[in-house]
Amino acid sequence: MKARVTVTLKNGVLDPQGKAIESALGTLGFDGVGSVRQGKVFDIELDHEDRAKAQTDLTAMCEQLLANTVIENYTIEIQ
Amino acid sequence: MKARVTVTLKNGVLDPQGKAIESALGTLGFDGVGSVRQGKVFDIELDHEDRAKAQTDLTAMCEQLLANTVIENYTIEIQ
Amino acid sequence: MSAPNETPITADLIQSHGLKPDEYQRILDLIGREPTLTELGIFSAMWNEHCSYKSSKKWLRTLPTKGPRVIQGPGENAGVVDIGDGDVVVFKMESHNHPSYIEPFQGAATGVGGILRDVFTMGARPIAAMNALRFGAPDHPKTRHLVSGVVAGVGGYGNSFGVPTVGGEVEFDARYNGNILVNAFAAGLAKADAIFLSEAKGVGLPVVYLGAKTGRDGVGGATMASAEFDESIEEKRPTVQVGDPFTEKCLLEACLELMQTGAVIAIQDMGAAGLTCSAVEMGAKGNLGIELNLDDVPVREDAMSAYEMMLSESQERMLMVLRPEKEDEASAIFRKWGLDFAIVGKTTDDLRFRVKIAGAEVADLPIKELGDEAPEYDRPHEPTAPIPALDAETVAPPHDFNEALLTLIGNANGASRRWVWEQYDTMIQGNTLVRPGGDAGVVRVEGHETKALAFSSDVTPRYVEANPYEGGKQAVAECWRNINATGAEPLAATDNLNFGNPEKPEIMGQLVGAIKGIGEACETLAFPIVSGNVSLYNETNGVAILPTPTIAGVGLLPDWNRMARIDAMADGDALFLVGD
Amino acid sequence: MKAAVILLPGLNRDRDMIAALTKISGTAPQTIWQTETSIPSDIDLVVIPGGFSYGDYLRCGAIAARMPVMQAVIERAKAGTRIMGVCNGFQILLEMGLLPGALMRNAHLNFVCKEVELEVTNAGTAFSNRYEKGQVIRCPVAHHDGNYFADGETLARLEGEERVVFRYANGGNPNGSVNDIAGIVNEGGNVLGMMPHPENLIEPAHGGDHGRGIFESALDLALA
Ligand SMILES: Nc1ncnc2c1ncn2[C@@H]1O[C@H](COP(=O)(O)OP(=O)(O)O)[C@@H](O)[C@H]1O
Repeated sequence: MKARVTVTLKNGVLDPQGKAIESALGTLGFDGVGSVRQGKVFDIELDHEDRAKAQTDLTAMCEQLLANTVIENYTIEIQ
Repeated sequence: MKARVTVTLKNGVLDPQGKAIESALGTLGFDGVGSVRQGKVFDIELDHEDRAKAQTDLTAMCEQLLANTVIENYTIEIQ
Repeated sequence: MSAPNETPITADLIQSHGLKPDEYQRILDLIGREPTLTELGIFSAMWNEHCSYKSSKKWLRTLPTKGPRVIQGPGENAGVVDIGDGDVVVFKMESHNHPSYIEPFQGAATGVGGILRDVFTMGARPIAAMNALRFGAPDHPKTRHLVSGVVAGVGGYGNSFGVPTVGGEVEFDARYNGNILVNAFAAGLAKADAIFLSEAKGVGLPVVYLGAKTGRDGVGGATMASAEFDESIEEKRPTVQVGDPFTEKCLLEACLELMQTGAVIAIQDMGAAGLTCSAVEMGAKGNLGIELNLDDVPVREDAMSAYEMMLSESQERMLMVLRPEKEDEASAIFRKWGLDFAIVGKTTDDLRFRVKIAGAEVADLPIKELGDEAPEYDRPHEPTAPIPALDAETVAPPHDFNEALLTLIGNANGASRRWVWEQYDTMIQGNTLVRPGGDAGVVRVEGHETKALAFSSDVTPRYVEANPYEGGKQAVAECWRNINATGAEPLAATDNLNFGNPEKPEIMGQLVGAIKGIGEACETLAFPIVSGNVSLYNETNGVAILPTPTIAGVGLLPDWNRMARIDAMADGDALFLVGD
Repeated sequence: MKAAVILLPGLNRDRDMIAALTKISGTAPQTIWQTETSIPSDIDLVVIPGGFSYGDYLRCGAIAARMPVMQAVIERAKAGTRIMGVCNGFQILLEMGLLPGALMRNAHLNFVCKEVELEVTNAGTAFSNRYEKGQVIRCPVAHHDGNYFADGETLARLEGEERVVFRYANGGNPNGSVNDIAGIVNEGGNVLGMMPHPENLIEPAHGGDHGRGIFESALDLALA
């Protein structure tokens, strides 16, 4: 079974990388770009087909490791 | 208009981060994790509502800046 | 390329492996039959310019490589020089030019990784690094991207690994527009009686694989490094090698720990065409055969063929011959550092290089010939036509000296390089006495009250182009002076010879001229060359780079308290000009 | 006082830290590998040095913070033992939750290695009592992710409780840290996290010894 975890910065948390990309896009001549925020995705392969277990496990993985919940949110999609 | 660009490593390209996360998950006692690959997401706000222009612009942004097309693939979702 | 081993060997296949028809004939003569695909791959890896030095060997042999302090000259992973009190300095410089042009961050990063491995493979802990970089014109559309990628890659790897970068060069010239140069230097400290070499000893001993898993990275890369670029290169990209400095740091600590246990008989890092070159070298040097069983190689991709495994350039890997009775001790160390390892073969007494996979033998070649009987060329070379000296009288003096001075120091090649070296960790290990920005970087020798080592890297390519012989001499002299200016005694040097296509007599002439000049200067200054690297075919659409023989040297300061430094000047000091 | 240094794969200023503690206190600190589950009871100062533990993969310090030895560090922190994290060590302490906030990528996105000036904004802590309040000291920095961030409320508390110990001085903020923050302590004052590297400025070979005071304070060394 495959899953994708997406981790993004909470609103209000400074994102230096997003900001830098924003201004680089401006330099490259792209207009109309309002704001850019950068996050992470994790494509995780699980070697079982139990969706309920996957949901519980992935939530625990996010809470314990994949996201820093002080500054980040996460979403889980199981395919 | 909002868009999300997801950038992932091409198949076969070594992902040291994914590998380290994989073994950390093992250390934390999660079993059944086959493999982890890490990628990036960019949440981009565009200050217009022209979907066609957005698609063209975002593709160009990916090719020129957001993705390193030598080792990365990208996908674009416009909301 | 997942072709079966029985794939018929066609002229096209031979050519795509960078082998010339006469070279292929030599293979047929050597083994008396048509090679298998895996064997063809092995030959192409061993016999390409990058590994065999077939165009430069004849001339490299003329360089002075010996001296009272030289413990190991060229031929090993790095040179070794005595610095007294039982200590030695181990150093080398190597290029990663082509990969850095294709993927600047990873290309530069893996270049740094490769040279660090060369140094710690010999049992030395790396203590200093330098990087000599050459880019195209500042306003060329690719330059900005290449500069930022390369500098970030050099820093990204070295900073994480934990070695201070103490010097280097950055130069811009339109002649590097299509071929940038990334030359990385590393030096390490070891004890004279604890140097490790690649020569295997003993029959029937385990050949151990250690480090990262093998993927399809850079399959064909060694062949690419010896080919000219053209526009189609953008499509021909092989899978790029990605550096993993974290694994390299673990590999360093594991190797040094392992060496202390007495388990290591021979060790060789896997560089270009990793498994092939490392195994052949260990066997050929030790007059032993090697048998590899690829089923035991740790892999990270499915269905890898023998061909792919033998040519993979995956980084952060080592091959060694270990004492069997120390196996448990060794595996405890590898586990502690989280590294993959496996016994992948054994030494034999039949002087054959055998490769097996899934029960079948896919290669069976004479190991000595593979290593030692690579083609060697005496390529035609044409001396560079002399350029008359510019008559100073014909140059009008500047109308405004202040403005002229500003133009000089504001020029891309004259400006401060602080923006580069502030992205490198220059202080880690706590021994850096002089950071970049002076004549030479200086690092004190840990465990010794007053001793320090000075490092500098130099060459002025336009001098070399104007007159290869004089330019070669000048590069050595400048390096020697920079080291000497700190108060250090210059001990020995390493060279990285970056040139265009040696099949052109005028390019070969530059190479020959520069080597002669370097040789003469090194001889006169008693500054032997103890290691080095050659990078040829740096051409795009027939235009070669400026001839760039980078010289990096090491000097010894007996007492760093008496070192001269560039930033010690004070108001009112008198300035002297010495020399003519 | 007895010091211990925590060791993890990928750390690379561990040797610098061990050398500094040895030179300043006259005795080599004990070293504790990541898989240990307890810290000897006679240890009074636990130091987590700098580097790239686990390659800084995922987030700086994230994987290290979850290794077994860190549970023991948390227990000792609660019991009042002095804990000091430098650079990657600071990042690890944040990931462990022993200090508030986060260290983000430097504002200019590049790794930065240079000497900066630090203002000692609180000279009353266990780690800064050899300095005067307001004193400006030199100190090297070398990091890619040293851009301190905390939400408004947390910042207000840190400032209100005078828990900012070191601040980048004279406009020399090298990474974009909010309020120029370079180092902070926890509520109890026994846990310090700082980005700069005092261990690289302790002797003439380093070009000065402004970093010594931090170790002399933390080790309660008798004043010379
Ligand atoms: N890529 C680099 N990495 C580290 N230091 C560098 C680099 N490029 C230049 N430097 C440093 O900047 C200083 C000036 O460089 P350069 O102009 O080549 O020196 P010089 O001509 O005096 O030998 C030297 O100290 C050199 O080591």
